[in-house]
Amino acid sequence: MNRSLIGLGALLALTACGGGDSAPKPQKSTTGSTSSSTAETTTTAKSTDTGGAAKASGSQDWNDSMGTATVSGAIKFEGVAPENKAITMSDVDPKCPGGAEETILVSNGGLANVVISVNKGLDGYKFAKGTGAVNLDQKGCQYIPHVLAMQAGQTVSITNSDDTVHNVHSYSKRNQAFNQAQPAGAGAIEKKMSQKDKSFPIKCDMHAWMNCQVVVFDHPFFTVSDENGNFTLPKLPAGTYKLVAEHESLGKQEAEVTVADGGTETVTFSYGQSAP
Amino acid sequence: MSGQHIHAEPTNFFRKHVFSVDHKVIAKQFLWFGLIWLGIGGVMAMMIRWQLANPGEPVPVIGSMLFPRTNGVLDPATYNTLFTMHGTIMIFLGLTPLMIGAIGNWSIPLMIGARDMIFPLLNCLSFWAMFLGGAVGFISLFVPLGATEAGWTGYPTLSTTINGVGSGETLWAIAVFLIGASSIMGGINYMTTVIRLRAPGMTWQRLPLTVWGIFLTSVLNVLFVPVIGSAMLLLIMDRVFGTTFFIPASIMQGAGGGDPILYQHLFWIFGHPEVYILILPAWGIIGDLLSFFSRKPAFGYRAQVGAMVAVTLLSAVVYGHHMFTTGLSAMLGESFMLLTMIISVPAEILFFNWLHTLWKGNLRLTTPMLFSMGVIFVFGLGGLTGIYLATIGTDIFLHDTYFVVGHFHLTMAASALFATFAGIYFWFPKMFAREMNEFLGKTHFWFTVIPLVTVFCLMFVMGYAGMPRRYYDHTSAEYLRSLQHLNKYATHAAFLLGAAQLVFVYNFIRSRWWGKPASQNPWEVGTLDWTMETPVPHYNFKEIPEVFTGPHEFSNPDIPDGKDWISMTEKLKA
Amino acid sequence: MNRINSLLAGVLSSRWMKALAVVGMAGVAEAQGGNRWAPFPPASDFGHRFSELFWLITILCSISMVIVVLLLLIPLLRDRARPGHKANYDHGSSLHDKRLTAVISLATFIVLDAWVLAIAMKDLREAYWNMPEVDQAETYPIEVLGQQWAWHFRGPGLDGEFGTPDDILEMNQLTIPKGRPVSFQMTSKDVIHSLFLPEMRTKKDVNPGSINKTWFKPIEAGEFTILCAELCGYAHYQMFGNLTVMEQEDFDEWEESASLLGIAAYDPEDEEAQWAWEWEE
Amino acid sequence: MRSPFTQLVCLATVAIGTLSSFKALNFFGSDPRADEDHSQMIAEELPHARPPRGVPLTITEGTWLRAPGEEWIIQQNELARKQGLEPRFTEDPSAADGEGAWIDSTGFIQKRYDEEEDFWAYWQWVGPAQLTRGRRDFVQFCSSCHGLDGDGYGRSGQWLRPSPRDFRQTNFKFTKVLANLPTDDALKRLIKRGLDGTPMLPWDLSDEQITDIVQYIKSLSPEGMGWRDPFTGIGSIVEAGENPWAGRENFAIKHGEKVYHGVAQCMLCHPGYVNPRDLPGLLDQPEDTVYRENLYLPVLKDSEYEVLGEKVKILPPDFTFHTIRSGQTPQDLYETIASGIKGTAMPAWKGSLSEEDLWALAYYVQDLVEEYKDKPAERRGLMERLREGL
Repeated sequence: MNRSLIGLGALLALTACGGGDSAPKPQKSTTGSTSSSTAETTTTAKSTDTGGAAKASGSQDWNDSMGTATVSGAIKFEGVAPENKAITMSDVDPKCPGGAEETILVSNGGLANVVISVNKGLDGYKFAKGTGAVNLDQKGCQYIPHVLAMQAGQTVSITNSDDTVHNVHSYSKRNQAFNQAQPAGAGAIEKKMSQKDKSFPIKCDMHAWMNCQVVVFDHPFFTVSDENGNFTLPKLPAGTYKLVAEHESLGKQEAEVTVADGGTETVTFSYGQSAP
Repeated sequence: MSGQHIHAEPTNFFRKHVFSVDHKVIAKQFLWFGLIWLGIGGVMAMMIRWQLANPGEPVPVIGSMLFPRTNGVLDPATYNTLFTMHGTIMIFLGLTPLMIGAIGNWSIPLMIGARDMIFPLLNCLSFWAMFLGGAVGFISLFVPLGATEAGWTGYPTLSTTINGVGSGETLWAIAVFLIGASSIMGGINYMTTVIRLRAPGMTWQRLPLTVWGIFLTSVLNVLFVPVIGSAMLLLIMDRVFGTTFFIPASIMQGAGGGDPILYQHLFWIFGHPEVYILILPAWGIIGDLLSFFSRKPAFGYRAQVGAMVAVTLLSAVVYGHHMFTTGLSAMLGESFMLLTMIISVPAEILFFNWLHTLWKGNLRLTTPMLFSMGVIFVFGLGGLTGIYLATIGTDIFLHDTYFVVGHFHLTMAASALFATFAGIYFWFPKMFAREMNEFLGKTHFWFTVIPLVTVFCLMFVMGYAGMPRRYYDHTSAEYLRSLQHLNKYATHAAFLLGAAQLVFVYNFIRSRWWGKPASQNPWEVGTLDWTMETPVPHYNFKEIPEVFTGPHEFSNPDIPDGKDWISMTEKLKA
Repeated sequence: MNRINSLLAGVLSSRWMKALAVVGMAGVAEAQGGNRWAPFPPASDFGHRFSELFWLITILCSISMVIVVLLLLIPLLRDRARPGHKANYDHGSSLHDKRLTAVISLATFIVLDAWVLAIAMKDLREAYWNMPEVDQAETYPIEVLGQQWAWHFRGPGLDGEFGTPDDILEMNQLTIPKGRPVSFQMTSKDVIHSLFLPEMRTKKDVNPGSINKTWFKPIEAGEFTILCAELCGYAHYQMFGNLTVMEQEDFDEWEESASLLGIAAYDPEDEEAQWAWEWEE
Repeated sequence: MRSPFTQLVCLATVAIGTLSSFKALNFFGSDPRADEDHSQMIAEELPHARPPRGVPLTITEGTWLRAPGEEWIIQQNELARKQGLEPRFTEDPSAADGEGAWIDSTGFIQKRYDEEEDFWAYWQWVGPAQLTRGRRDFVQFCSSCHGLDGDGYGRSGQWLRPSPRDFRQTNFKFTKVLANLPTDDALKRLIKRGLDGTPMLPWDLSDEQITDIVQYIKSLSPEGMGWRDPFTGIGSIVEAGENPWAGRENFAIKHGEKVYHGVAQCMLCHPGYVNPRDLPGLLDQPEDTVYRENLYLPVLKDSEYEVLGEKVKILPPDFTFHTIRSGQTPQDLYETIASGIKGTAMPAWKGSLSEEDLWALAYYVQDLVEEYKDKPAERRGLMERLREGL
């Protein structure tokens, strides 16, 4: 108590001396910056913690019936797909069956495991947090699915179908990172992803080859391309959007698309060996 | 000599008491200055001892006042600071001003029959340089990150910015440099004064041993203090200007390329003579006092002087014994071992002569006499244990253990301190025209010598048992925990030793203002300082006296009127 | 000179020296659980020499000190000032006195210093300076890196070479075989440290910027202490380690597993971690 | 030659000259790294090519750092109340310019809104005075290894493995919490205890000093990371509950061996300590299963820790050989196993194994350390027994 008062006193003295605006006032940005540039101390309405105060004026709450347009398309892979390297697992853990790498999966010229999402054009809407759970299974010492896209607020439920132990090592940034062991027969690990998060890996340190990519969006307009490289984004409102396709090793591509109510547009992304 | 002017006594307070050029005033300034620092250093020693006996417990009484952040507990950094500053203060700000500054300033002109030092202004400057050094040292205790923690030896790279970035170490180096400058100024002044201003008839062979001791010390000061001055300058450059005199290439990641061992050479080229800088005046003082109070001439006066000169010369070539474990080559190691052993010859001559001076004397066991005999005892202990440290085989084990601490405390600290006390008790009646209380003085002696010997002999045991010095907490290692009981004993003895000094403080202050007025020559000795009136008049001698006899003509059957002493200005019968 | 030396050696190894050493160590046995007044017994070959030397000096110094104290006490009791008592007027400047001074001082020097010096020189030349040749197969080399506030030791591992993956890296712990000379090359990262092995009766500064060498031959197996004897900053007092001397067969086993673990820990991409230097001849 | 100054200069010159010639004659030994190409190294501008000078020691501005939430505050208060102490935090609606805050001795904690992210989080205000004190203590005590900027690359920290923590990476191995970041108390405990077998010593500093250092260390987090990241989770030390094996330690060790080699399969990274012939039984596998090569050695694992921008690898300890870093009592080992080791391959096991299994593992590891570490004869016996099966 005394110490804090002394600290406050020192602060007041500093402010009084004009030594930079370092007074402890709520600032617009709470990133804890020491920079004194935030001279303005807009006292935000300290009302309640609803978790969803109005973000910007003019935006409206989104509900599913508002979207009628659809964007669909395919991810093409040009050229000869590299062969997926086989992984010998038994010399690390005899309980793992063996398999192959899943980084670049090409079937019928289509590239699987590409995350397609709407990046720009949704400013007018306010989306509720996602609900429910998505499953991430560990089977045959691989993650299923290999790429997981989910909406903020959803829970990822990680299960272990193997007869061996895994550790689920998440490298998430804005959601709580964790590294949890999961022996055979242990219950599912449920982790709520409450914030949007850029693509991050989940790995198993015990089986070094195991990894999967997870992306968390703050809106529902995202999908992962299927094994043939096809995707569909339904229930979009009319508008112009920037579409982003992201592959874990081949990188990002962007495309602009405009859809009208009830309309359907087709977008094709194409990756190749030389792609970034 | 006829050129010694007499100026009118200054009436201005500042000219008279602060920036005075009168050697007597400067001596008193040095005395007070040194005593205050001795007290500060002593309190530091007590805190160190407290920590060693009760590791991690708050220092009683003064702890919470001095270290509020730790609730009175000494943290390791503070502990390092304390023993560093204890060493620095005791050597440079305690013993140096008392022994050389106060006693030197007081006794040289009076004993050789001069009106003042030959360079009075330099004398004044010498004190104020030391005062400034002390002030810088004192300020360094309060800078951010605290004072130096690198030990009084300040070895790089611990003392360069490799370890500490605070300004404490820099200020320490500046302080040592300033004190060094003061010592050089004093040294030049003393040397010149002794050479140029001796009264007629005061030949070199009639010079009291005190003056000889201080003269030889001055020679060492002038020769070797510049070396530490240069070491300190280089250290300051390394710290402030980014040079790398003492920082090797490997820890500079290729840049630079100095050598930390270079500093050790520089330091000990000064550091070993420094031991003799402190001990030579002590030897001189007790050489005189033993004679004065045995009522017997100093036995082998010329041998004593010769031994002191020999020590002065040899002191320059033995410094390597401080560095036996730093990786000296076999050739250097053996050479330094041999030279160090040789330095014991003059020491043995001195011992023989002192003891022979006492033999069949008429011992007046006054306080100065007790302290002088105490010097023989403690220096005997300290000197003999030096043999262990001069021998490489045993030094390898004992180096940087408490054995070394015990050894150098007995030699350069306790011996010099005892001689200083002897000197203070001896000259006090002349300085302040009042007598010190003899009973309190003797109490002070016995309560000092017994705990002191206990403390430092226990340190020999600790060192022999393998306890390294400069450890904050000896209970941290299993190996040392079984030695902790020795620390407890030593601390009890040290507190007793500390308490005994309060007797001195009381005696000193009471006698200074309320003591019995002193007669002109209470000790009945014949040197020039005692044959003049008390208090000493302005410019000492109205007429420069002429000397006819030596300083130690006690119990000479040729003394005219049946006394056992004769003034140096009087002539013997026949 | 040889005859004197052998005479000295005879005296040193005589029974009374041994007996004294035993008395000196007596404190140790009692100290196992509690307080001690003496060091633990030496465990290296020259440690015994130095211990004996210590006791020789102690005897000589004790005799000298007793003489000094007697010469202080006798006048103190006999020659105190009292009415009618007169001091002996003697300047000690006669030829006889001068000779006496010279003879006694030189005699003291010879008995006290020269004797010790002779034995010390002999010990040094026969043992301490006599550093084992590195290419000698039985020498076990160790590289020491001191830092604030830890000791790093690097053994060469199974291949006997430094700077290879199988080097044995230990921190604050040194494991060496018994009965073989152990050769050290030491340097420091930051400030001066001093490797102090009290039971081995050896100590050597560890300087930044240069390599210091030392050696000893452990003749007892067991657990011993490593301390730092040069002020190295804040936690100087916590810079200690453990020295384990193993019987050769235990050591072989230990060296093998340590080497294998060294290989397991070796990361070729992490160049920074490989601080070994070429062993200097 | 008359003035003392001239004398001083001359003598110093002579002394330095003499010693330089000593140096030239190589009296002092040689420099181990002097052979390397210096100019090359300087050109690379290594991080500490020059000794630090003019290091700032004063911090003039306070900062907001992430703090645990209200739940934790209430819990702390209850804890204090249980111990009969004053509640640690008091709620003061008028503090912080009338915005309301929880106040304790280290400052105050306030719930604050991030408009851009639409996010509420708890933040603690740390004032410049405290940061300055912490900065000074940090420079004095910690910087020789952790660097003057807390980059984990001080002079004594180089070449050191495990490397000293880089506080800008805001990752801590042995804080024994489940969340990303530890509470102040967890960090303080770590500093006071030290890490065994490393130069991270148990620090004999006062509580107040350590508090200040902790606040300063937290403030080293870069923008958007660690204590400056609103989304970071802050957790308390994993509490070791009731010991289910009290009085049955021998059974615990036996059971621990089963868990270690069975359900938890610790020997995927750590060494195995049973004969490979016994392994299939423990793992419920066919007799002829072949296990990994070098089953009796640990496997080098990737970590999240970086030194000079390069990821370093970490070897899981062999309990019969290496020193356990953070305590060897079953209690300590339980905490370490349950919470995992942040930034390394060691996961948290709490919730994945039953409390009984966790404690049994702790007892088993402790037994391994006690029985074999620094006991050459015993360890040799163990290794011989293990190799028989190969």
